[in-house]
Amino acid sequence: MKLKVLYFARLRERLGVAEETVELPDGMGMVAMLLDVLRARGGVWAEELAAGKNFRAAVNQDMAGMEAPIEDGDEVAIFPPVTGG
Amino acid sequence: MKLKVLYFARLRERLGVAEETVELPDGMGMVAMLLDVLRARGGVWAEELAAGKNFRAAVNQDMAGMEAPIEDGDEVAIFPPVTGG
Amino acid sequence: MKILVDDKDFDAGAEITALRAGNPQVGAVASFVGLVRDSNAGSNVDSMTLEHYPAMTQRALGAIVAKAGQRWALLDVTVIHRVGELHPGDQIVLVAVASSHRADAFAACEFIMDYLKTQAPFWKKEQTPEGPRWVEQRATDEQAAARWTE
Amino acid sequence: MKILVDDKDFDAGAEITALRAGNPQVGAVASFVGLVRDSNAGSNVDSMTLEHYPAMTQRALGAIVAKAGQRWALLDVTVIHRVGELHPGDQIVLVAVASSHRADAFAACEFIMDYLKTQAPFWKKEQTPEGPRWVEQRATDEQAAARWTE
Repeated sequence: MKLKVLYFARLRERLGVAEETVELPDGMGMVAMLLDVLRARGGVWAEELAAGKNFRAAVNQDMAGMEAPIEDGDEVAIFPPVTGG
Repeated sequence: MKLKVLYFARLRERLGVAEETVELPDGMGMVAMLLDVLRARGGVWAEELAAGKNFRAAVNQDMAGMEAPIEDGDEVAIFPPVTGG
Repeated sequence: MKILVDDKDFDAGAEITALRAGNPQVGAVASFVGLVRDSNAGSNVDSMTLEHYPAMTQRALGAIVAKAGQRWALLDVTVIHRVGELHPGDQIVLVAVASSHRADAFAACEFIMDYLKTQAPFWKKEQTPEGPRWVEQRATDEQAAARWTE
Repeated sequence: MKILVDDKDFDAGAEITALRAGNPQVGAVASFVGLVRDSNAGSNVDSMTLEHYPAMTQRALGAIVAKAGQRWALLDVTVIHRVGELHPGDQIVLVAVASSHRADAFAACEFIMDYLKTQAPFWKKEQTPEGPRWVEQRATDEQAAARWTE
């Protein structure tokens, strides 16, 4: 399945990408699994998305936990804790 | 001693007076004693200032309890619970 | 600090802007505007007259604001309360509080309103189709003020 | 309900007036304005850039306001949040809540701000004399939002 993956703020800068398409094997269905795939890229990806790091995710523009389901065509965003207001 | 006594809002209307000078025997020194003197007038005074009634007092423009001291020349106000804002 | 009791209307936006003007330490302005509603306690309200105790009002409001200033880190406060005859939709009161941080601004603004409701010498008389009536203090107003001392 | 994300400034007073206009049931308008301070976490702040996640922002703010509307009796709500480059003294955010009673207006206004701080996809990058830096979320912001679920 194909996901549109977005990065914001500090993570966008560190990872050096704002938006990409990520292809996952069919059957993978949780945000946590997308993160495993991204971490497997090594380098800054492994570092910034390490389990102890403080980041958040949204699936189709809704805040989502690591266990949230993902499907083909979903938009997944990964970003630091928000600091608006 | 002489006190300037003010009445406000519903109490001013019921008692039919906005301001008066009340003379108390020297040595009387608490708001409660002024109220006893006023109640002794009977009629609407006894009724409106009865112990169970809901009214407030201020001495020299500060909210005051029934035990607050009063002295010659003080301004004492008696009024219903406030309802501004 | 600005405390004003007046029969004239006020411009809430201008007051809020003035409160923060020229102080770049202000990160938060919490404000409250109280308005005359067209009904209260089951009756229509045609108009309302606000009576106060002039010699005491400014002093009572100042004491409430000072108490808030001891409790929270405030940069400036404006309180405006109207008196005289008002109609539904009219503004009655403005409390605006400037602080560096929002928690202080919110808490102080609500504290000042709660104390104003129980400590400042204002009284409302409503004109209704059934005749005039003095507004009674609500038990919830006493409770709202009491929770700050818990 | 009005929810706006914009790089332009807003007129807080006009928004507050518009919120209550024509509804004589409104007895209380609580509002909050957040502003850029000239210092933060020990550094001077020369300017700030607010980034957001455009497809999500409006939706996230709408969900927060809807949640407030389920919890309190609200008559209308306005939320305006700016994005782009801002300078000390500039307005960042406005939350204004109209209700019949002040307790609902205050609680909902603070609730919306607390949730906005932890749920709405905005990020601040400050320009300081020591260089640019992304603002970190404060633990107190998570705590402020969490207390509404207690």
